Amino acid sequence: MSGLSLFGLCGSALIGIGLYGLIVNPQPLRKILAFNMIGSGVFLLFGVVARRGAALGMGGDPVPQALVITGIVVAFSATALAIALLLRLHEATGSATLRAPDAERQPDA
Amino acid sequence: MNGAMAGIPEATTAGGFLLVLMLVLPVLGVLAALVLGGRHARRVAMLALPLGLVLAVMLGAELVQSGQKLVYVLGGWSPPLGIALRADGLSAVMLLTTALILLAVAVYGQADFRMPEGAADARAPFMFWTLLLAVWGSLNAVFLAGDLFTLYVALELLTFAGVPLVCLDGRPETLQAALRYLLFALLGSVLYMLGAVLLYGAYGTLDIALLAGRVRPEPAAFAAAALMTVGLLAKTALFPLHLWLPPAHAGAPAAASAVLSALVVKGSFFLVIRLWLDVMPGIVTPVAGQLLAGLGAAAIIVGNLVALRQTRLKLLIAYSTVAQIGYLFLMFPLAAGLSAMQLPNDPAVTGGLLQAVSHATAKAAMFMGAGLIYATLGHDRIADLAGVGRQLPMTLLAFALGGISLVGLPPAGGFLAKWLLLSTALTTGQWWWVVVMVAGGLLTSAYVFIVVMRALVAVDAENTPKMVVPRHREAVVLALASLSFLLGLAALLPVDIVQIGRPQPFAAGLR
Amino acid sequence: MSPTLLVDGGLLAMVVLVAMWTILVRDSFAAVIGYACYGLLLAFAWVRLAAIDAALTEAAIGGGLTSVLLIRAVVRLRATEASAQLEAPGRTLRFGAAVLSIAVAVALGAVVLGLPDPAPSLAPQVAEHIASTGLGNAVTAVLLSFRAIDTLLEAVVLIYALVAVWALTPDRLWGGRPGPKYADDPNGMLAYMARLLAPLGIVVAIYVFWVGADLPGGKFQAGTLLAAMWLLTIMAGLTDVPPISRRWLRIALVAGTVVFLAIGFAGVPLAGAFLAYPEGVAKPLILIIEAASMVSIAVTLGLLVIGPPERSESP
Amino acid sequence: MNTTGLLLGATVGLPLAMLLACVWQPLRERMLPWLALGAVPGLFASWFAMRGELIVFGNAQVPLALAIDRPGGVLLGVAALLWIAGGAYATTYLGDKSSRGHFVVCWLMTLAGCLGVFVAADMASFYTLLALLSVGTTGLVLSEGTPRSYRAGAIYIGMALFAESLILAGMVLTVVSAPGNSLLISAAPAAIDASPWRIEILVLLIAGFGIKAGLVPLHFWIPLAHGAAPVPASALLSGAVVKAAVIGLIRFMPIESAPWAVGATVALLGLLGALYAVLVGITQSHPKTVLAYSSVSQMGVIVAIIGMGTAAGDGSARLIAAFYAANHVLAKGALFLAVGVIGLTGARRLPAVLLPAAVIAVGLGGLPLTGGALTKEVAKSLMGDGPAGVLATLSAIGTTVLMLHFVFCVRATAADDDDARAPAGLVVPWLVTAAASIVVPWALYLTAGGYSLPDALAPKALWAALWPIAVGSLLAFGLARWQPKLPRIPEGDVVAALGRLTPAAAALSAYCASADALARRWPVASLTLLCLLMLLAGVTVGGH
Repeated sequence: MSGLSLFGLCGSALIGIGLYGLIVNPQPLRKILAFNMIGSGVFLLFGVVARRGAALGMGGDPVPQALVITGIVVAFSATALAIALLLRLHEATGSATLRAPDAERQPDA
Repeated sequence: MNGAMAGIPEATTAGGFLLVLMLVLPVLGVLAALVLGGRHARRVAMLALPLGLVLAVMLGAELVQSGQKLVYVLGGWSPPLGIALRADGLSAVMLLTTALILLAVAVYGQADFRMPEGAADARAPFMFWTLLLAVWGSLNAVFLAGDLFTLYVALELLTFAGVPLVCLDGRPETLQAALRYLLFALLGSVLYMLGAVLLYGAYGTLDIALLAGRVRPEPAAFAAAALMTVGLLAKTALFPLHLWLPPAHAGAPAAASAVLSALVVKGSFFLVIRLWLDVMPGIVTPVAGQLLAGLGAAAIIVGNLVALRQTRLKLLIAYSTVAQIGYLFLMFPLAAGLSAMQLPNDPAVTGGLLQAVSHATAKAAMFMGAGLIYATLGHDRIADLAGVGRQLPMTLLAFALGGISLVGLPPAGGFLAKWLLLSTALTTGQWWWVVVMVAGGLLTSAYVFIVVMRALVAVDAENTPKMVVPRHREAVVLALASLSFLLGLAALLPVDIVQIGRPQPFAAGLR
Repeated sequence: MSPTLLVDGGLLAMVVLVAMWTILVRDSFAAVIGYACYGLLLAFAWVRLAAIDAALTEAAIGGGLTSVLLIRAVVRLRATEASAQLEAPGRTLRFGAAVLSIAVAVALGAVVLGLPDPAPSLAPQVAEHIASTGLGNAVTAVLLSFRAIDTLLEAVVLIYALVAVWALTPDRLWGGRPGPKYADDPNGMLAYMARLLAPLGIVVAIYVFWVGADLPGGKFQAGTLLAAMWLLTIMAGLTDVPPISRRWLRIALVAGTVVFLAIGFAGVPLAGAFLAYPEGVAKPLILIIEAASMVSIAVTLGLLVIGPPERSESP
Repeated sequence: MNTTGLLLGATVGLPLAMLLACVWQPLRERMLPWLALGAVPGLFASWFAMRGELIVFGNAQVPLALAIDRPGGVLLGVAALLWIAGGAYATTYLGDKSSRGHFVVCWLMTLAGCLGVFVAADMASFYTLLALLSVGTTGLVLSEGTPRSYRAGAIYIGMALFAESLILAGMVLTVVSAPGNSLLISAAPAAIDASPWRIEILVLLIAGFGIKAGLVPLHFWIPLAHGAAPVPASALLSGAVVKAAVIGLIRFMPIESAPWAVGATVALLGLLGALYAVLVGITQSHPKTVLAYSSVSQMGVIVAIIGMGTAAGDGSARLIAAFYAANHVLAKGALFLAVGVIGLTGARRLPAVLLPAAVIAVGLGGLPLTGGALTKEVAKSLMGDGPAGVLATLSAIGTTVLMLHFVFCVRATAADDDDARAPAGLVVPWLVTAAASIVVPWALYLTAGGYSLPDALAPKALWAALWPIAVGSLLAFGLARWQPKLPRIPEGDVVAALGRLTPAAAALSAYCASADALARRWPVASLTLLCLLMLLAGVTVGGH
């Protein structure tokens, strides 16, 4: 197995780990964190794709590398907005839950 | 141009610069609103939107005249290295619909989002006008971009413009709805992005037209199709991925709800069409189409039944959107069925898009109508709508006309869409979708009937309205509803605009 | 072969382990710290993939700014920690989530391993055309020339995101100053660091920006550094955040995009297409765009981290 | 444009133009006296335009076409007559009630739809006008604004839309089968006949038009709706509006070539329904409800005529059904209008009003020398002497019983004040309709060709018409004594059974609501998303 495959597997694993976190962690903050992890896994895969396209003395295909940079900035913007929203929600309600007041009440809550 | 490129590089067509203008105009509007601030934001929007409508009409005319899709090669770099903007009939129709509805919403929103007297600046008005332009810009990018990564950026733009619209009035429950919306939409876009990565890894391009020629049935394409589709479904809120839609669309201010329900969800839906029909018609299987339409059917039944249970008008309309989104997805197995029979898939595609446009116009009118009702009564409890028929006759008529379009009675756009989809379903032997469409129409008629009846009840003592609604606001709502109601007359047009510049269906399918 | 494989394997194993710990650990503060470490490790991974531009961006934005955001948030949300634990889903759901996540990861891994060989690549085309841009850094050429529209839209993304964040301002504070007022302690440790680091950071940023044309680096990385320095001086109490109603601030936000658009439109008569550069002056034009964008990016990123206004305009 | 085009266009166009004028409130408030005018072009069109000429608007893909054939012309003429009389009647009946704005809008919609379906020659126009008809009718049913009318209106619109969905599906299948996907209705029977989905189309169309015609057991909306509407509206609904279904069946059914079994089934359903409606009708006591059940019964006979024609492959059934229906239009219209007149008439003038009403009523059962006898005479050629003939005779006896029961019921509603007299604005339109219901069938009978006066006056024919009347009368007077002991069947009979479905519907709705709540929980939604992802990937891989 080549080193590059390891990176590919690592990216896939990060996506899986992030997905798990996004589903089971109840706090929105942890979901945001998990979203970032999925995102970085996706970018890592894109990095692998870029590296595989190395040619003509370039260490990798520059197109996906450029897209990764754009992607990271977009993901950061999303994170900033999500956190601002979360903090505002906390400020307004004193809690930070995604659970809808009517539909998701559980008997023990 | 050079030998390394296979085939003839794509060139800018006549009228291509219109695409650039459509893309840039709203962005310029946002920038201008941001710099000028305060009460200028509204002026910028009221200047840009009519101009955009004119541009959209010109674009449509150019398309009809040339009979083929318009292309603009950005920076002179043709794909795969560069990026092209493209507009076929699908794009043109959506661009026009978007400009029209946003203009109507802007006229309607004048009263709700006016700068308070004496204040130089206030948050809600500034934000509303800026976000209106922002939504417009993102949608135009979605309709024009010819590259899957550019489309990813456009989708994110759309999300960032849509989320603050949900919580424009800052109430806690709308903040929560906005957060749910944002997080789920982000999950959707990251899956979409992952699919794009795999496509690039396998085929070395993200250009839609080039990919259509390169994709082969292999694991990377399968995975990409599944990832991108599911990601887009999450953003479109197709049942059962609709967790964010009802609270978000019902909680936002009426003008914002109109934009969200009518247009924002159509952005990601539009990309599903692109993906399934233009990028990978040879990858998605008939069973996958049935699966998608199956979810649509579930959306129609559950959404409509839950809508019937609602006690508040805006929630009812929001659940109606859940159901109507379901209708949009019935086109996929139908188009596939036609292609499998070596027939052109035009009726299914035109029907699906017409459904989208007629829902957009009808739903925008209904949400804005609900806003006027709320303003007049101070509530939107369906049980207490008595007297509305007397106080807001035009609004109620608009609601009824919009409802008729949703039910699918002639001559409404919903009827023509239903006719096309029904005939396709029957030609391709998929009668079960006919049952779903018929049942959905009946359920829809039930809640439209209930609301109209409640509103028609006369009240003995004329209750004083909380706010007197100016006539022109009612007129805008009625105009939009009438448009939806008369959209079926599009069948009388000499050309099927939707189909201009569309790829030949089975040329792609047989590759 | 094996030493590099060993190094890569070790690095990636650490990345995955830190990632798992970050997700699974009960305490959110620990998770955030874990995420910061994860970001740094990932930057190393990017270096190993020969993507220095991406490594710099990941380290600066993914690792740096995101971590600042998360830390600020986790501190404020401390009080909600306990009640949130009660909402944790049941065992069945967790099991289902685990099974499906693993299935997705495994399937994805298989697809990635099965990608075609030789891989398709646009590197040859970039190499062929890069000369006409006058740039040495292929990534910058892609970002500013071949796929300039993506970069333009991405600048718009930042602006939209900031507008969206500002939309969360409580009505009475509209036009006010974002973030809390930081203690003004000119002799404090943070102030000392800020005085020391900020000039250095600015110099480094300008260097990163300048070499970005030909070597790894560019406006994003430089802009991020500038934003970090700005944040540092703010947190040290050396400067205060301007009120968001300030006209100059608004102009600074949009300057990059406006310059980009202006040069893009100038390309229509001069170079035959929107976002095309006239022969020979491509590089200076690109540098102008990058310079303007760097300022806008720095301001936007900084304001995104600070969040919506929390104080009225008077300091 | 020639006269034909002008008249046909005005038949639909004038009511629509008047409707459009109603958008402006001052005009809407003043529209009531002009209602009668709206149907005038239709009346002229039925006289002057019956040449089968096709007037085409629209474009090549969607030709919107108007034309009248003979069955359509007959129905258009009598319907227009009734609409004119009804419009005049409504002017006085509504006076200056505050609901008149609502009423005229719905009236004009119904009018345009009702006359329109008789002249529509393509499916798009036909369906559009049918939908307009349903919406307008719903409005008329609702116009009293009582809980009873809300219930009737809700059930009406539900059934109407359901029927139209079936018709739509049938029409779409027809168009898909037609050569060149022709939308012309004249091409429909051949297209249906040649279609691979022949049986499916026939079932859909017969079910759809059957509901619209009030075919038992899907008739329950008729007594509710016709009972709830104001008198002039009921007259039009029961007289003219339900005939849209008749013209639909006449135009679409491939009578000459459809399978025998289809025709026989339709005929059997129609005749059994006709008898059933009589049996339920005699338990009712509200005169309008009794008349509504009589309409169900008569519509059953008309459908049966088409069914028998189909079974025999005899195309003359089209005109015979139209003739039978035309007689029913005027007779039933006159009877409904009479209900309003009698309610305002005191004991002194009652006989002068009741007697003509009774003649017309019993005429429906086939009283010699009335239109009823003529139609039954004509229909005999199709019904024959077999089981269908027996059932038809039974239904004639039943109708006599039911109509005499109606006369008893309506007599009880006369005004308390002995000197009361109905205003001329009600009496004159009623008298005109009543006179037309006697004269017009004769005119049609004699001008149709193939029938002559001696045929109608032959002793054998008279006797054949008379004895069921005699039997029916005897039974009716017996019934008058027994009536109080009959079980009370609620208005709309089987609708009560429909009510039993309510708990099931509520359960389904609650189930959907909880499914929705569950699906909208974050962990569930995100897990669903992953499941969908894997499923979609699975079916994509599996398909290749």
